[in-house]
Amino acid sequence: MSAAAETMPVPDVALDVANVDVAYRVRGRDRLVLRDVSFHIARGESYGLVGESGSGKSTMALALMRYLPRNGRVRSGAITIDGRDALALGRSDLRRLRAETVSMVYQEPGRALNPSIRVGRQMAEVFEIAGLDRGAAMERSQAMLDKVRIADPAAVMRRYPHQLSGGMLQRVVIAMALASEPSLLVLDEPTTALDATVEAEVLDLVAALRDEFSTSVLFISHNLGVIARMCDRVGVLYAGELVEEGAAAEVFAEPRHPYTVGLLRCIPRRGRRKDHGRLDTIPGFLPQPGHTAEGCIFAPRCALADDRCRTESPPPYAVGPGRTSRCHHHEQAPDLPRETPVDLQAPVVREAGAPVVSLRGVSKTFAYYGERVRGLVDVDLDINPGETLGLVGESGSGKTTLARVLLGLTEPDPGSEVALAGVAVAGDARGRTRAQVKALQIVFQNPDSALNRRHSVRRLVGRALHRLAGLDGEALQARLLELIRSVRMEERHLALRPTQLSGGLKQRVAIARAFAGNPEVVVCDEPTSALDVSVQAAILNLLVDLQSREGVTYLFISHDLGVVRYLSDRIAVLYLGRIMELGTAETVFAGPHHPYTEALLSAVPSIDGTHRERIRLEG
Amino acid sequence: GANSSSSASSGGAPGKPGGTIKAGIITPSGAIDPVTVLDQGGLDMLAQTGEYLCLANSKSQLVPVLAESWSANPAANVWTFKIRQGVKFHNGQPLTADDVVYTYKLQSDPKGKSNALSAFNGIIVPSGVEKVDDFTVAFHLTAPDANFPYVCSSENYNMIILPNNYDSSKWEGSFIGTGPFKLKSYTAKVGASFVRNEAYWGKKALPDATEFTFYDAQQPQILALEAGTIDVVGQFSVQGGQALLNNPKVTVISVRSSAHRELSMRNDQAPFTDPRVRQAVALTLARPDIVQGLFQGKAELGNDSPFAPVFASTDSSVPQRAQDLTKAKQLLQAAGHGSGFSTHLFTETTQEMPAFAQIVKSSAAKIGVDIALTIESPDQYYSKDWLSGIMSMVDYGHRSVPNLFLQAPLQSKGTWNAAHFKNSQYDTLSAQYIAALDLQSQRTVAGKIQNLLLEQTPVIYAYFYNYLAASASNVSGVEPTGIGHLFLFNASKA
Amino acid sequence: MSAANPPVEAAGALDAGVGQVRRELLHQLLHSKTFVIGAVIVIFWALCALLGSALAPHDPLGQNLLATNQRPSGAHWFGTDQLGRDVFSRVIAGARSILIVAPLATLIGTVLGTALGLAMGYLSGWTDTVASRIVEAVLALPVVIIAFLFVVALGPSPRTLTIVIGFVFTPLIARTVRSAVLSERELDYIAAARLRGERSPYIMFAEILPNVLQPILVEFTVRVGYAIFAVATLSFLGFGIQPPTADWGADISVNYAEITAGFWWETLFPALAIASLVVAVNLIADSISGVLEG
Amino acid sequence: MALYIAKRVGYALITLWILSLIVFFAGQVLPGDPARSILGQLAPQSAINALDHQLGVDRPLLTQYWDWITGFVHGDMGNSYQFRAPVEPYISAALQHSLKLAAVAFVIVVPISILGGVVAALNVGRAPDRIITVLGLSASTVPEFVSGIVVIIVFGIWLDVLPISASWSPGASIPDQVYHLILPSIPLVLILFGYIARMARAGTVEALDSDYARTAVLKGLPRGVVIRRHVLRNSLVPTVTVIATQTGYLIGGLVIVETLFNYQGIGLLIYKAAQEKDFPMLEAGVLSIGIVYMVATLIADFVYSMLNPRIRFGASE
Ligand SMILES: Nc1ncnc2c1ncn2[C@@H]1O[C@H](COP(=O)(O)OP(=O)(O)OP(=O)(O)O)[C@@H](O)[C@H]1O
Ligand SMILES: Nc1ncnc2c1ncn2[C@@H]1O[C@H](COP(=O)(O)OP(=O)(O)OP(=O)(O)O)[C@@H](O)[C@H]1O
Ligand SMILES: [Mg+2]
Ligand SMILES: [Mg+2]
Repeated sequence: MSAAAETMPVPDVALDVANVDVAYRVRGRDRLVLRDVSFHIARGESYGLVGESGSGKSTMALALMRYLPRNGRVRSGAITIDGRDALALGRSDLRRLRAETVSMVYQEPGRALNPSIRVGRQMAEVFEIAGLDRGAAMERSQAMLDKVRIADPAAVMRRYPHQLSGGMLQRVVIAMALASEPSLLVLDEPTTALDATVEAEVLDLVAALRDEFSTSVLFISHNLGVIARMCDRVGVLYAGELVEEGAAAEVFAEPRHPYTVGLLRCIPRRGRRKDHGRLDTIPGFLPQPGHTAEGCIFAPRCALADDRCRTESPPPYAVGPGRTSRCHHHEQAPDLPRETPVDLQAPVVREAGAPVVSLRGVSKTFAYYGERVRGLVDVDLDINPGETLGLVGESGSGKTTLARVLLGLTEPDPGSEVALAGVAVAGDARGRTRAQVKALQIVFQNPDSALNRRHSVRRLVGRALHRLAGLDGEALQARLLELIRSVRMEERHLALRPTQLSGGLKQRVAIARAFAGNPEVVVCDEPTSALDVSVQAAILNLLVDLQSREGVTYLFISHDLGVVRYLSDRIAVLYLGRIMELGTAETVFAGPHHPYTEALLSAVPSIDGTHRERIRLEG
Repeated sequence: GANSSSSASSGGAPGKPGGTIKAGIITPSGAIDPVTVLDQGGLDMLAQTGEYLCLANSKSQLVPVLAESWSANPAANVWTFKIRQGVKFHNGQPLTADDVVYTYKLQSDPKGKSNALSAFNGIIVPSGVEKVDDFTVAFHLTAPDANFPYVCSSENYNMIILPNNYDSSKWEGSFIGTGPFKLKSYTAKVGASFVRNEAYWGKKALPDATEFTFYDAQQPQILALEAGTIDVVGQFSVQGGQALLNNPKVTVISVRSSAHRELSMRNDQAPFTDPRVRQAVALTLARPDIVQGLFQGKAELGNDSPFAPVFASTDSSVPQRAQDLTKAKQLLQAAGHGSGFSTHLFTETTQEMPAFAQIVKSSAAKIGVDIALTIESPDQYYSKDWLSGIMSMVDYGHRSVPNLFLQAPLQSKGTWNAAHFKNSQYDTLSAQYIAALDLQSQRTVAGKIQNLLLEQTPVIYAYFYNYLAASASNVSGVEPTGIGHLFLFNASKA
Repeated sequence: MSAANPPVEAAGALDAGVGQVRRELLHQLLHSKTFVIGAVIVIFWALCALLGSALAPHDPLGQNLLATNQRPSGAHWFGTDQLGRDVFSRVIAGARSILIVAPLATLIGTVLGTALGLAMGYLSGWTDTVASRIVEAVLALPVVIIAFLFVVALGPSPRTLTIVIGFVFTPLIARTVRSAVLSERELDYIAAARLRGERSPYIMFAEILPNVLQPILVEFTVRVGYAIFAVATLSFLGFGIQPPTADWGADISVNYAEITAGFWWETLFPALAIASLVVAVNLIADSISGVLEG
Repeated sequence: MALYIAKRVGYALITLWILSLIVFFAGQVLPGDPARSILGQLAPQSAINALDHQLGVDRPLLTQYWDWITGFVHGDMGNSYQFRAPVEPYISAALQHSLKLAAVAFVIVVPISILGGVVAALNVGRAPDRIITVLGLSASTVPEFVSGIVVIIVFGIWLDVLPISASWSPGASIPDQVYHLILPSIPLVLILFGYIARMARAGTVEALDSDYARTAVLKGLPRGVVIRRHVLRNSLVPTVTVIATQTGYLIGGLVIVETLFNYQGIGLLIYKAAQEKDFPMLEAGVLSIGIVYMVATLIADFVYSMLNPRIRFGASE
């Protein structure tokens, strides 16, 4: 690298993307998913690309690696990496580019490594390409693993990928990516699949290594907090267009595109709670991929849009030093009118009365390949009528298991006691009375899995009304309509199937179904984590509305502390199947804490850039 | 293919000795035990090393083998056989009357499991077998039988002579006998090989050795012959054997025989209770066409009686039945079935029988008789439909005399009477035929029977087909018999 | 929540409607060359099966013992067989039994296999363990032996063939369905159904079944091809329709021995007919699975 | 791992036991009785009864089953009715034959079809893929009796280069035996080709689309290395299991091929046994096929788990 620098003029940019259009060929037609995208990354700079799911982030990354899927194609534009025209490279040059100049890390570390080759061998390949012999390559690999702070690298090198945890794997992948000391590192959602605490460690690592290797970074994420923490500059991608660009701190502090503005308002931040009023939302939907509307792509969802917006495509207006915004009305953007009124009747917790649900000494042990896995350990928990109990904890801590035990979907170990309104109930839903079954319902994390994709909305909700509310005929139809309206859907949706609905609508159907039998307790198991933030806000608003009207009790599970804090009256922290901490939202967030809670809280990156000092947990 | 009748091969110039002749035959269906063998593969094996008292040759004449001569008393109920002297078993033990007596007592024991019992049934029991002296055996029959020597011939293929007290179930291990070949090796399901018996009492075998390969089907044998893997195909049928008939590099050995198919109609079930109906069906068959179409001419016309042209006793002056659809329709009309009727024919998947059944079906259709066919494996056919089907067709192998054909399938008390034919006149005539001692009186009775059966037509006999074997054209002296033996002792390769 | 409060997500359907999806799939199928070729061949044979002897120039059963084994000629395009029957007419008429038996048998196997697979996959536990062992055991039995036992018990007929093939396919299809159900039963809509107090049969047939129909459909189309193969083979062994009815497998079996005599046409044309039908069915199966899965 | 294998073996044993029940009781549907089939249609009933008694087939079914299965477990497969001799030598000879034919067929078909599948996968959607897919499809759908007769005529008779009968003379050398098995294996190769190639193609396409293949490419590894080291290693492992499931067919399902080439394999042996109502032979034969099939699947499972570290090292994190 340094040798090259002496002989060649030092290119001031590591990556230059100019007016790139990318299309996928679907059923014989080109579907444009990136249009006219331009940005550059300076040497040593870290550039963030944010955008909701489907906006084209990964496509961008793959396009510059020249690894688009078979049906994908860069239609026009130029991509220059380290001074070389990436789109014009021949096969061997391309290989050299990948081997020496760019590296990429992506979302699922578990799948990025070959399951049947030892980790060390896979790492060593990188050095072997660079010309080292096997022994030397292994040595260098070990050194590299050391750099990514893996304890006992020699042992790790002998392992197979499945024997490593997600965080370890992602470190290995990052080590592999940095091994060739590339000038550009592309990270596509590198921490999305990881737990908050692990995510924080990996992010720290990336930041440290970036300094050490002085590599430019393209950091892709849908998580604004992560981008804010990691990036110098940021580009906001909406439906394949780069709508706003600028220094990260500025963009987040003072957005100049209505989309960015709306997006930031959707997020419960700065300790916001439901009694502070509704979250704002963005109306409408992301356009269909490959849309070909005239004018500004955001116009159909924009409160500022006028006729000009609908006919004339906005150019990237310069809105400050190094800042652009593709909005004709970028000046008014910060004053975008609210979509949803703030006023919100906060639900009342009925302080009086016995708990609706109480768990006593609940444990659950799974047998897994002959090993015993402790999902829950001796959990005692009361849920009060009308309250929202937030349940947080890292992945695998037993949140879902707790919910399933409560619902009777997983039978707890003998000796566990689940009581509903003071009456002990059977461990298996089949052994419970109809009233007991009816009283406990759930909204699952993933509506695609929770809704039978072959049934219409009418059937999905109607069947629940029939079974749980005992309704039939006219009465059923009337109540169905009422219910579907109460989740703010319309009659015409009844005939549709889940595949025809957006993620948000699907989750509404699931909510309607959960409320069909007037349940007393609704368990919400990460109901918004599969959704984009703009949709999440609407769902959270809906849940609050329903609660204040129906007086229902929520057990709200989430790993997103902002969301939990927004919604919950009390919070329980689960760690390795045990409840570590239980208290009102304020006390839990204010401390003093159990060390695990502290680690969890400190791990969360925030958009506002106010970090707690990171707490590391050992073991 | 080049044709040779069996006389051509036996009468031809003697071949030169030496060499190995390779033959393909059908796989024996079970253990090679002289007592239980009941199939062609098995009998072929028995006769490679074993010998009979006498041999029914390809012209249905008896030739002395282990018996030098035989004679009957005037009542034809005591037969005396002179045993050949100087014959030795393969283990060196000399042949005596004891061996013959042992063999005959063993095979005629009604409590035993002998396959030969059916032939001995009602003729001889073990106590009737008597050793007169060391080289003379007398058979005291339970009823007179002018054709008894045939029962002692190769015709009754189980009757190879075993050493005294030999356990027949061990035979597969030794193949012990007196014949011109000795066993070299035998592998069940695969094949057997034999070498010349240098101590043979008669003319020594020409080949140094023979090798038999077993085949489960005809087709691979034909392919093997064409490819030169084997020299001889022990038996083949015209069905599937056209390749041999048309191949100039193959000699087809054709032996006239009395093998045939019996197409029975239930005489006791309507509409076949009326002889006119039975005649009508018989009249629909274009027999010369069938002989041509199914056998390429390698068969003789049947005249609806078991008297095959090959039998010396057959009265050839009885007119041959021919296709006559007009008459058939008239007969049906007269019987009250002018518009035809529907019926059912059961038969087995053996050789040309399915094809013949289809011909019967389409011939009968011409007079409005609609026949449904069920064609099943022999096992199923025999265990279910043989004697009960309203129409059923069964196969009969070659015999040198018609006695068997005249009894069980046709006599009122006959055990294989699939036609359920009960006719006292026939019973008397057939008994007379069997008791008749000389050819002339046999022929007289035969004529009567033939006419009676033509009139009654309980069973349709449409053809008697030749026994066919084949050899590569450079191989001569292969001698099959109508019943299925394959003798290779005179064979030689040019 | 009042009417004044408009739905947040105003727009309606994201994806195409069900009808439209079907239309698109059909469109895609009709534009796939392999599907069209396959369909044309199958339709041709289906017409032959339907109309049978009406399409044939000669009576498929009409014998001529004096003109047996004639080479192909103007009068007999495919020659005549050993009973002097017109091979072309027999090939046309022979489509019937195979085109009835193969799909019917596959259907039976699919229906039974689906029911069994659903039960194994959903009920799991002992039901699954025991049924899986039985399925494995049946699969270890040679098909010819199974067929033979059935033929012995029921007699040779197209009905027997249908039962045999249906029987043999049941465990195979059950295995496919089972594995589809296994991944399906982990989905939350099953848990949701249990939380409504639904009974197992409802969950199996009303909830899971519609979701595994796609792999079942693919399996069905692929299996039809195997069924044709199987029907031909078992007819060849004489287990199927009885003579003189024209049937490809049976006709090959009675005539193939004569190939060596140079009478190739009696075997070749029915063989080509079988091959064309199986290949056509496979082309269709291939394009259907391509469209559904790809 | 040990647990995994033990469980597999246990399952296989249970399956075999069920198989034994199925054959034993299904065999009872065969009409007529064994003695009749040994002694022929013409034998007197007294002889039939005597033989039935001697064979023991007049005992209660459960007793017969128990005696048979306990004998089998102790290595005594019983006596053949047809041959009135122990079944064991027949079965083992036929099984050896079948295994030899299967081995030759495998040796030919596995490399060709894997190569075909991989080539097709590397050219997904393009001409080579279409050609291989359609050819494979067509080849595997031609019934054995058609392809068998064609190869016999072409190679055995017209060209006269290969023996058309699979039976070799006693004491033939291994190469000679293989030489005899080439023609009979062709119909099997044709049938298996499409099947295995399809599996190999699907596995390879999946592996090519995987994240780890992408990682390998983006490392800058040459294409050949990516395919050899990263793709094939993972894509061919499932193919191994699939191949094993074909042994049942290859060992027991070749009645037609064995007839055509006059080869004394176990398929033909048991088919004949069924026809002759030779129960002990039928049962022992079917069970032997079952054992071979189970062993093959077990080996495949074992290979699979050896090649798949996820199973080899348990699931411990
Ligand atoms: N191979 C493909 N063929 C057709 N369309 C595709 C293909 N890959 C992606 N798309 C579409 O292109 C659009 C952009 O996809 P991309 O994966 O780049 O989005 P993303 O921003 O990375 O989303 P996510 O946050 O979900 O990862 C989406 O609408 C997607 O459906
Ligand atoms: N059916 C099962 N069999 C074996 N182990 C299980 C099973 N279900 C859960 N576990 C184990 O129990 C533990 C708790 O799982 P659970 O799904 O409750 O975690 P969670 O907190 O919901 O995690 P996440 O945030 O990933 O949803 C995990 O270690 C998991 O592997
Ligand atoms: Mg992405
Ligand atoms: Mg969970």
